[in-house]
Amino acid sequence: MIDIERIRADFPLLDREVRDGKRLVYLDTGATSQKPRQVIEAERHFYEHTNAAVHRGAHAVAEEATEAYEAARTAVAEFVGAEFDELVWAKNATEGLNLVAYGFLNATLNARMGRSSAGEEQFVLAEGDEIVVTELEHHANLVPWQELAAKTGAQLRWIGVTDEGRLNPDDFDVIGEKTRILAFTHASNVTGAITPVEEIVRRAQAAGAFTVLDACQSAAHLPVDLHQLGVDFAAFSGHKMLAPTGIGALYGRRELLEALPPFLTGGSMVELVTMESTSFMPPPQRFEAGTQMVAQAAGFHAAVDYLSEVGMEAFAAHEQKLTQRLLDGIAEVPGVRVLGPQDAHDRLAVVAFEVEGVHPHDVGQVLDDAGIAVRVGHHCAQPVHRRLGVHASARASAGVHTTEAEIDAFIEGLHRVRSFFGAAEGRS
Amino acid sequence: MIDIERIRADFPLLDREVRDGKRLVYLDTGATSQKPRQVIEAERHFYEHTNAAVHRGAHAVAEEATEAYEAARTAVAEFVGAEFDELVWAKNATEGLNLVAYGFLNATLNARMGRSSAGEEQFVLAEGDEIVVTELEHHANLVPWQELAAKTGAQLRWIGVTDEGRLNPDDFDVIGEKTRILAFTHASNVTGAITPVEEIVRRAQAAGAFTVLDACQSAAHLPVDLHQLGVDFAAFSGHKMLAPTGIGALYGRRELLEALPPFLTGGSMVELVTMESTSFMPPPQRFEAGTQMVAQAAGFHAAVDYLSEVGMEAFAAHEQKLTQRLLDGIAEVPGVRVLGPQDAHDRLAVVAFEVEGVHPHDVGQVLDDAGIAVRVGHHCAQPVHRRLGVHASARASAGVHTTEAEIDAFIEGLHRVRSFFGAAEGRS
Amino acid sequence: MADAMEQLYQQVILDHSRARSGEGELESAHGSSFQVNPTCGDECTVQVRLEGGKLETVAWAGRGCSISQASLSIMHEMLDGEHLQRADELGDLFRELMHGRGKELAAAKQEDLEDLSAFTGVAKYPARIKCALLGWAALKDALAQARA
Amino acid sequence: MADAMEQLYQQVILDHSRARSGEGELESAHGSSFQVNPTCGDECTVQVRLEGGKLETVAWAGRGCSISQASLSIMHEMLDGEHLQRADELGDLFRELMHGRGKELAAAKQEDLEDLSAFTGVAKYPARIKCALLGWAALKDALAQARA
Ligand SMILES: Cc1ncc(COP(=O)(O)O)c(C=O)c1O
Ligand SMILES: Cc1ncc(COP(=O)(O)O)c(C=O)c1O
Repeated sequence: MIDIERIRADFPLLDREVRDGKRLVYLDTGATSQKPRQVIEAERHFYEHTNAAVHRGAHAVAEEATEAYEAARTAVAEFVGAEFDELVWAKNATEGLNLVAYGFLNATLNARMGRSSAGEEQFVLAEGDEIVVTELEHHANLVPWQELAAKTGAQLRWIGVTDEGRLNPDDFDVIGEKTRILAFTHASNVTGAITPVEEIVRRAQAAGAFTVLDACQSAAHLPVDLHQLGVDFAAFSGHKMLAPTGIGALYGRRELLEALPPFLTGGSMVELVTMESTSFMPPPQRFEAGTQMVAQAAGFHAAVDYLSEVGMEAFAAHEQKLTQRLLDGIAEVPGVRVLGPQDAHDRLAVVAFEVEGVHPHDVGQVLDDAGIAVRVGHHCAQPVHRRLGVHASARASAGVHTTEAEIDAFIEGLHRVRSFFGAAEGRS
Repeated sequence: MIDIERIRADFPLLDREVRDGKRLVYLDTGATSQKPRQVIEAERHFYEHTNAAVHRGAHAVAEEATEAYEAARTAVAEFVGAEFDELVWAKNATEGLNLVAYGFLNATLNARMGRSSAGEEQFVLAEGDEIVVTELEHHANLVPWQELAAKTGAQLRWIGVTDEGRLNPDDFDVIGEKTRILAFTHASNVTGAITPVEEIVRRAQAAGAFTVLDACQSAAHLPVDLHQLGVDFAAFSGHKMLAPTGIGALYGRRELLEALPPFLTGGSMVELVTMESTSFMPPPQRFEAGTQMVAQAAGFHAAVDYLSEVGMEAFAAHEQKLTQRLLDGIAEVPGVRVLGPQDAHDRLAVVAFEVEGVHPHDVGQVLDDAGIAVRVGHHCAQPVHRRLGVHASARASAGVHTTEAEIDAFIEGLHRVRSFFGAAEGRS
Repeated sequence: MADAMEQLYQQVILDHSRARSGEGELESAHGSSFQVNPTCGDECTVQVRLEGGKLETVAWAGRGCSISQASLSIMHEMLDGEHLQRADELGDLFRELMHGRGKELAAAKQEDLEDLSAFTGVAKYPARIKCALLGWAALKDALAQARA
Repeated sequence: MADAMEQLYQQVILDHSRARSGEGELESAHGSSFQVNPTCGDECTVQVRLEGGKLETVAWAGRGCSISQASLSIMHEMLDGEHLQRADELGDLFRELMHGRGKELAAAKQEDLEDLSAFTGVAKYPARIKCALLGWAALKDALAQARA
């Protein structure tokens, strides 16, 4: 059990009023999380006491900055079940996924130009090779693979989605001999469905394909152990898990990071540089060109400490209760359809829905007028919307500070949406 | 004239003590700047009041976040003499420079695969094309071009450096018909030399080459007007100019950004996405994939407001006095050689030097023991060090809060370095 | 229900969003423009035929929220068969209104907006301005093509 | 001058950094490793020849700060001609010392370090640990090659 009132007291923004004095009900954690004061304070403390260039200076403050930065790496890596040198900082999950895709592209181009480094060949793509994604993906885990395929001549294939909004197991057979990369989400930011990772990893391994996991939603809401999941790469964003904006991470199995060619190049990722050529550092530094988001790493450290103290199991259990209440509540509102599984099993508290006859923008507007913040649009996942027969949806998503009373307020808001637009139509 | 005591009061970290109670003398602004409380406060305020997903939500807080984010873009663009839609956020200058280099790479690959978009052809590189850089470059403005050349078959050429640490005008002739890209720094982070941008841009334009300016050091210390300079692209980092870590910017002329293919792909930079293909948004959004460093943008806004209030002209004049004092002081210390111009003309308060017979690490250590923070190493610019006959150096660099007394303390520290290692040698 | 919502969703907007005017496709358009609102994937196509300095026909197709649909529908009612100059002026006026943060324009201008003045409240909601203007961006683009 | 600096730069370190032992190149090495400290571009090459379970010869070349040069010089003095086991053990011991944040090891171990115990203070300065260990990383790598 988590002490929700104590937790809420840690989140300054929840005290806000919106729209002429209405108390904010923040149900948009799926887009970005609010920050506890411990995280805000960690960043402030860094700037006021520890700010200096990392891995570059020998003076006292630079030493402390470097220690704070690397301690953060260790803490975040541990939080997701990885070793510290398997974790590369990125500005967000999107960059992490692009890093992997560009790693394959660069390996392919290096091979063509006869300049491959040891171990790079495993990432070279050729025509006939296949990259498999899913129809459930966020654009961040789809478009980079489309681009990679188009630039290398590889073929993009995908696993479809059931009417319930889950990956369709019948389609797992697209994973086959030709599959070189399998990129898939751990949990959908639209349907909330949690993916059976083990099954997919097993198939990918049998096919000899690399696995790339989008852990954006999962790392923020579930206990995640990447070593246990056995994926090759995984990406997630700090801002979705109580950490500052501007930081995310890419996990890669050590042997793979060691062989993957660099992506961004510049300072702090090189060994010897002449005008003619350059040698690169080992990972994780090889993938961290230029001055990094150091204060944000300190904030990310505070965020995973906070989550660990709450306890990810307890947090997930709390959210599951909220999911159930959300689904039950919505079921009582006529004319509202949930896009995604109808029960809380293997599902996050991320609930997208459509209100019959009312466009999601208008749904969101009337909720907002009551202080209830939900997201409207396609949530950066157009294909799954299209698959489920809509172009956009409204989405309520809960966080560690969400109460049952807030869910009830949201449901009440849904009734109001219906009556507002219904009444105007002369329907009620 | 700037009121230095009032400014110092704004920088909390300057109150720090290091190494058992010594007052910190921070002379490492060239690596990263300290932050005034106005910047720290802007970020905190964002998290406590305005934090939400940008360009994605319709609720009240998301609206405010979007406004704060775009207002920051306008302010930073204006600060460097650009229009708001010519400014793309990046995590640091390094990413900004990579964005341009990968833009050329992607244009080239798209052409090979027959999938160019309108206007992209101007960025296509072929064998025989030349990319010109300089020997003065930071690795961030060298390695991305080495990689681009190696992957496209273009040839890398460069402008050399004089004994004084300035670009050698005799070498400007490498800019010629074959030059497609000319990437150069506005000011060296080693020698402090300021580049005659007009002359170089004139030659590049005559040759029909694109110009890419590394404005990292200049934007932080001089009034910069990119439209007036006439460059095509320019990159700079927030953390060097009082802003938070984790944010930088790329400037591009509007017509060029409109034609440049995307670099990172994912959410928020797309228009229509199907499983098969994707269309992209216009700039600047096209280059901003995924959730951005929003709180850091708010901090960057506060930073340029702060700098504008101090006044960049006044700031630069203050620094020029410090430069003179640094150079004069060093000239009095026997056995110390400055790497760079010996007078304060066309030069920043970034002074690298070597102490005869003492390795820079050891120089830095003894200074640090007295509370004086300088940088030691190659400062991510190995070629210019090699050119000037050393492998590494120590570097003192001033900021808006640096006093003449601090310069004097540093000079005293240099004497101590000499006597410490000299005494141990039995020389003094 | 709060006044704010009634101010935003004026009856004329709700009416037009349901009984939409001018939906359809032209056989042979002089100009045609497709626009997307990337936040929600809402889209519209506006087609125009010109004749002797007039916007002989304007037609549209698309999907979107009540604001965007009503805006397109009113556009059709106000401009179909009108002088091109009126089309240009009205577009500029409407853009001015939408960037006014919810303030009314000068009385004469506000009157000139006719039914479009119902959108005054929309300009208070920055995220919705794009919805209101989507069709007008398409119209502007289609007209530019038709005249080119 | 503060005590801290005298503690860091022990006389034995300063001496070895100037009168360096073991610099040179081997004609036919069994193993050779080149290492760089990316912060400063300092580099060193360590070469080894093995003979009957012994590190018959170890030689090095490179440039760097007093800490890195002294560490290499003392390495040579302590290990040239020694048993391989001693080389492995001393390397591990020295790494243990360097990761101890400036604390001494147990008395027996500290004694076993001989001149290397002068580096105890270096471990208080995280940025310098890499300097002290650079040569030892090269030695480890060169030995691994020689045995492979
Ligand atoms: C001249 C110059 N260029 C580029 C950079 C790279 O900036 P960043 O590390 O913030 O990407 C720096 C700073 O390190 C610099 O001084
Ligand atoms: C499932 C999923 N993947 C990827 C992303 C992209 O994350 P970011 O925008 O932080 O890069 C998100 C969030 O927007 C997400 O929910």
